Formats: sequence, C-alpha cells, structure tokens
Amino acid sequence: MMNSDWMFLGTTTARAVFMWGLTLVFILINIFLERKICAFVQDRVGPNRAHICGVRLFGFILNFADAVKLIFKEDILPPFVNKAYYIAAPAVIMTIALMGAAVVPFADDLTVGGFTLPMQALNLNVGFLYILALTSLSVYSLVLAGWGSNSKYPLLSAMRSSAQMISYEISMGLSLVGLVMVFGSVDLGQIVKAQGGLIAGVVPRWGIVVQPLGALLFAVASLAELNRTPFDLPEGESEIIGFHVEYSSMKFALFFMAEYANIFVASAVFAALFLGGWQIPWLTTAAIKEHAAPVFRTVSIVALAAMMAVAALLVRFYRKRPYQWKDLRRIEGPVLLSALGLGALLAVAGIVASYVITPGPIMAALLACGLQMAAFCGKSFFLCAFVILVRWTLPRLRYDQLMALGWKIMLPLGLANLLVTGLVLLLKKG
Amino acid sequence: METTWYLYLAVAIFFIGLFGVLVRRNVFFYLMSIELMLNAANLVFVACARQRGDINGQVLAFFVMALAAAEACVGLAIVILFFRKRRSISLDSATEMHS
Amino acid sequence: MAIIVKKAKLNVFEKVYIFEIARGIVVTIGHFCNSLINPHRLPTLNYPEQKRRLLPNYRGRLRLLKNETGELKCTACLLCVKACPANCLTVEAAPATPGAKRTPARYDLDVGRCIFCGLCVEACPFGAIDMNSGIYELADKDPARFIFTKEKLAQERGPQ
Amino acid sequence: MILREIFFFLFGGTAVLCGLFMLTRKSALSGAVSLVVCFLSFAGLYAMLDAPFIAAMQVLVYAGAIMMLIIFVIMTIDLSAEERRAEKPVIVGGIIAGAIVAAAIALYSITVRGLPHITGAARIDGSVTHIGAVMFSKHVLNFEMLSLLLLVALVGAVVLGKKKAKEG
Repeated sequence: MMNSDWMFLGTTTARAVFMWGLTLVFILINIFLERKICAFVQDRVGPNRAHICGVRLFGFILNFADAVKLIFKEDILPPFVNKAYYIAAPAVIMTIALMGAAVVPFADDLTVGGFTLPMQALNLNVGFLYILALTSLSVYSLVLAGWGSNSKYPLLSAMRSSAQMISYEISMGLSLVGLVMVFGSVDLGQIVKAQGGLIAGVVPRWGIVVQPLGALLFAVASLAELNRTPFDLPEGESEIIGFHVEYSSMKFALFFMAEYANIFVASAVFAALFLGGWQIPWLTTAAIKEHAAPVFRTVSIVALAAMMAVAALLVRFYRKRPYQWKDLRRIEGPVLLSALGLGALLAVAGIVASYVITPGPIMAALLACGLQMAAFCGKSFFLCAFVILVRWTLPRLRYDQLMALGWKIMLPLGLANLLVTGLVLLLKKG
Repeated sequence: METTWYLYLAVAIFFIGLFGVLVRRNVFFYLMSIELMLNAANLVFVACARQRGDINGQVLAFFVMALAAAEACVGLAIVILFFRKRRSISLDSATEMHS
Repeated sequence: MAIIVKKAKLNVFEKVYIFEIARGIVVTIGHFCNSLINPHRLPTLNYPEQKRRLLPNYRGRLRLLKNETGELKCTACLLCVKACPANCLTVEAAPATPGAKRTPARYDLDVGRCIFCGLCVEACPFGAIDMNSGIYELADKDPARFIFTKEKLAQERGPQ
Repeated sequence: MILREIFFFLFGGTAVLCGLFMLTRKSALSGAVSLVVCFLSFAGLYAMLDAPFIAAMQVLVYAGAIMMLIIFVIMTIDLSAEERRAEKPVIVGGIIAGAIVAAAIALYSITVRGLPHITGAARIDGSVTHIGAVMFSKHVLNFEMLSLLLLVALVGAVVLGKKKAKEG
C-alpha cells in the first residue's frame, strides 16, 4: 500500500472512531440530561448521591453506578423465548444506533499540508437516504424483540410500534425532500456547506429558515421514530407495556442505550440539516482562518465568562445550602472550583497568547476545525436537551391520535410543503 | 470483479426463488420467493449497467423495486382477505375463484 | 345515566396546537431555569443531612416513661399487650414484693412487628408509655436488633 | 483487487445461504427475517456495483417497506393454528423442481461459458443526482405510469383489505 492509502485508512478510522465515541459519550450525556432535566422541571433535586472521591459532577457519576448495577444484574433468559431473535434484537438496535451518526459532518473539510480531509466518517453521496434506511431497519429490532419474547404483550407492543415507525418514516422522508430541492444535494456534507451563506446579508441561510415547515415536520417525525414521549407508545413505561418487558440486565439496558444514542443521532442530523451543522453563524471557515488570533481571543473571553458564571452559581449554592455534608462530598466544592479556576487560567493564557503568537496556517485550520466541532456538538447538545425537555412537557398521544397525526396531518402538510417549495424554486429560476 | 460472476449469482438466486414458488405452499413463502426472483433480475440489471457504463439499468432496477412494492401491497391485501374467508394461508385451500 | 361531557370549544390558536405546545415548553423551561439558578430553594429534603420537623403527635418508637423518682411508671398490668393488634409486646411482671409497686421484669418490643398504631398508649391506665419519642430511624441489617428490651426502651429520650 | 472479491463472496454467499435458509424454514417469520438478511447483502452487492442509490433503495424499499409489510401481516394473521397443521412438503414436486433447477443452471453455465468473460471496466455515476436526471428526462413517462400503478395498488389494497360491514 502506498503512503496515501495508509493515510486514508488512518484518517477514515480516526473519523469513524471519533463519531462512534461521540455517540457513546452522548449516551451518557443524554441519560444525565434526562435525569437532571426531569428533576429540575419537576422542582426536584435529581441524582445527587453517587460520587467518586466526593465529586458528583452534578449527578453525572450516577451513570457509572448505573452501568455497574446493570452489568452485574442477573441476566435472565426466559424459558420459552425464541433464543436467536431474543438475543439478536438488542444487538441489532444498538448496532444501528451506533452506525447512524456516520454520515453527519462535524466540521468543514480540513486542509493540512496539501491533504484535504472531509470531516465526516462516511461521505456517501446518498446522504440522508442512509439515515432513512437505518431508521427503517431499526424497526426490525422491535419486531424481533416482540416476536422473540414469545409473549403476548411484547408482540402487541411490537406491532403497535412497527406500525407507528412505518407511518412516520414516510413523513420523515417527505419533510426532507423540500430541503433537498432547496440545497440541491442529498449529501449531508454538501447540505451543511450550502447553509453557510446569508439571506439578505443578515439571516444565516439555515434549513430552518428556508424550510420552517419541513423542520417542524422532521422534528415531529424524528420524535416519533425515536419513540420519545409524545409518541412513546412502543415503550409506554407507565400505562401500556413495551416490547422489552421480557428483557433484563444488560440486554434491557441496550434498548435504552440505543434510545439515547438515537436521540443524539437524530439531534445531529437535525442540526446538520436544519441548523447549519458545524456552521458558526456569520463566521465562515475562511474568516476564522484569516482572523485566527482575534477569534481565538473572543472564544477565550467567552469561555472565561462562562466559567466565571458557573463558578458564581456554584459558590452561591454552597453558601446558601442549609445543611452540611459529613462524608467526602464536602471536598466537592473546592475540587470543582479549583478545576474551574484552572480552566479560567487556561483561558487567560489563551487571551495572552492570542496577542503574542501569530498563528500559522495549520494552527488556524485546526482552530477552525475545533471551533466548528464545538459548534456542532453544542447544537446537538441543545437539541438533545430539547428532546428530553419535550418528554417532560407533553403527555402521550393516544394510538388513534398518533395515526391521525401521522397520516392526516403530517403527510398532507409534507406534500404541501413540497409543492410550495417547488413553486418558489420554479418562480425564482425564471 | 467480473460481471459474469454477478450473473451466476443472480441465476442461483433466481432459481432459489423459483424453487420456493414450486415447493412451498405457504402463501407468505410464495410471495417472498417472488421477491427473491425480482431481486435476482435487479442484480442482473445493475451488474449489466455497470458493465455497459449505462445508468439506464439502475433506473430499471429502481422501477422494478417500485413494482415489487405495488405487488407486495396488493398481494398482502389479498392474503388478508383470503385468510379472513378461509382461516388458512395455504395455497392448497385456494382451489376455487369465488367464495 | 351517562353524562355527556361537552368538549370545550377551541379557538384557532388552540386548534393548531403548536402554540400551546410552545407555551407548555416555556412553562417547563421556566421551572428548569428556576431550579438551575436556585437549587437551594428546591423543596426536596436532603434526608440524612436535613431532618424533617416532626409533628407533636408523631408516632415514633414506643418508649417507657419514668416518674419523678426515676422509676418506671409501668406496673406490668399487661393491658398494652392485650391492646396490641400485632402482638409485638412481651411483658412479664416481676415477682411481687409486699408494699412495693409492681414492676415489669421484662418489657420487650419487636419493632419488626409493631405497626405504630398507638393502641397500647391509649390502653395504658398509668400513662407509662408514649409514642412521641421522635425515634423513627429503626432500619437495621440484623433482625435481632429489632427487639428492644426494657432498658433500651426506657433510656432513650427523644424530643418532648 | 482482492478486497472486492472477498466482499463479493461474502455478500453473494450470504444472499444464497439466506435464500436457501428461507426456503427451508417452517415458520413464516423466520423465513422473512432470513430474507431480510438476504436483501441486505443484495444492498451490499449493489453498493459494490457503483449503485449507491439502488443500494439505499434496496434497504429502504425491500428491507424497510416490503419485508416489514410482510412481517406485519404475518404477525397480524394468527399463524399458530396454521403452523400446528404443518405444511405438507411437496417432495415429488421438490425433487422434480430441483432437477429442473440443476439442469437449468448447468444449461445456463454452458451458454454463458460460450460468451466472452466480461469485466466491469466502466465506472458509472450512480448518485442520486445522476439517476434523478435520467429518470426525469428519458424515463419520465415510465416514472409517471409507475406512480399511477402505485396509487392503483394503494387504492386496491385498501379496498381489498377493508372489512365488510356484514360478512356473509
């Protein structure tokens, strides 16, 4: 193999591993967000016990305790199940969830020393068709779980959920066609690049601006595909029984990990299609590269301000708290504050460095890449938080309402959106 | 990869489908075997499209897929209707045209 | 007779539903932000660190009361044992000595069985026992420690 | 390149094995699931043949829609009674058919052997843009007819599947 081949293989693997790792990290983040947002919306405290050396990271550490608990739980294989399907179902859904983020670009093409790397694990030219295909495959997991459990309730739930997912897939695909017509590509990388411009020099040309109805339809359809709350009939933890009642231990956990991974994938795809992906509004890649030092300075100042704000909140909480901790948690405050202080020092160092050092082209490119990755992750994070917030806001739909929404409202709206988009494009052309 | 190999594969798949149509009396297997045969035809289309450098083969394959979707849709509706009338899905019990 | 519930008439904004959803989300975001900025104001009690203020008639673990001279008021009349629906009390009287008051030789409470109903307190004619000891942290790993003897019941004094 | 051959045999072998597996299943759902795997490996073959759009469509339409529909119907129809009354294997027919298949494959191999070995030399652009351009210019009438066919199938399926108010 030639050197460039190795280079290609290495960078591709690195990109794939990055996206994979990001999905896994976001599983943890989403579980944390689910718990904490739920608690705060309901005026509760949320997880605040599990700690490592006293540091609880606002409840994030509970994830690890949870993982340990689930791994060491007894793994029950019920006697009359169809073993192959029963075991395959969680594996299938988890595999598909981890594959989903591969086509989402997370930064602009990185040009370093003559090499141009597309910052996308898999730059397919079928783009979101890949995501639609994966979505349609994930239905099989529910079907296999329902059938393999050899029990009535999972089977009923599997039928319910497969009907739901098939119905909403259509709306999902249809809501994206308008976007594709506007940007003229199905490749997510191209779509994100096309969103870099400005409309009338002010508003970023994001998908949500040019296709508001499409964005709404896609958001609703992806919520339905995710089996998240207004549409969580497949899971229905409180009233109706989900397809995974017969599962236990890590197999059960895999379903939920896949759900949280899918939340990230859906958020990332939504961010890429409608919120400009890695695009930072009013700041193109060229602009970042040109004004690397001032951009870096601004970022450092913003980071410094954010850390100060967090530190202020923390100090306020520790001072107003009406009780004292007697265990290791009493060192948490100093540890967190000193970590924030270290971060603040780094930010100050960055501000100073931005005056002293003039960055070369490689550093500027890396800076642009890093900033765009941060923008992408930030957008995904907020969308994940939004998805979770929606869960704690809206009640569940009834089954007939669900089907009526999918077929009688979303499908006609999607078609109307398509028609209007086509007309506008036609009028614009000539 | 030689196109001929793809053609061999398509033949094998086609005959598996044909065999299924001939042997199985369960109507679901019947339908699935038909899908398998259609897929074999699709494989030939796509392979030959690559061979000739002609995109029309792929377009045809796409059309076949849409056709298969229509066929499965109507076929399954008939299966449901048939099951409602006869409580059976064996083709052997479908020996008369009207009920 | 069936009651026919009339559906409320919805105006256009409510029918479109999206705006109502947005309003709901604003409400939850408000609660979220409020909890994020003022976590110390959340009504949750951090239990082992913070303790609930008990009401005066809160029924905690039974305790034996003493009179002014420091002797148990209990006369081992066994009325509490009779009143107990859960059979958690075991009382034996000490051998009688002439001239002196009867005292219990044994007064065992099995809190594993106790249902904290307070009937024993009501049954006691001498006011020798009460339940407003404020002792409620009774969980233990060893069932043997659920049995409280006379000494233990008499010595611990909660609030009031 | 050896990688292409490995993948060809991987996908092709999976397709053939899953097809055979499908034939020998007693339960319709097992057959359907193995056919899904078969179709997925077909998608892999299409992707190798410079047809990413067809590969995506294979997964979307065949695995995602058609097979899902079949599985859905299998789950809807109560098969327990049907499956208990095991399907009578058509042994004689099977043997005859097998013989025909073997003969046909032999015949086909002989005829193909006569042809020059053809290799995929030309690379074509199977992207959505290209296919779409061809589909909506040269084949636009076919496309419209196909959409009409799908509509007719949709209406037909609804009419057929509709429960009559009073079934005789």
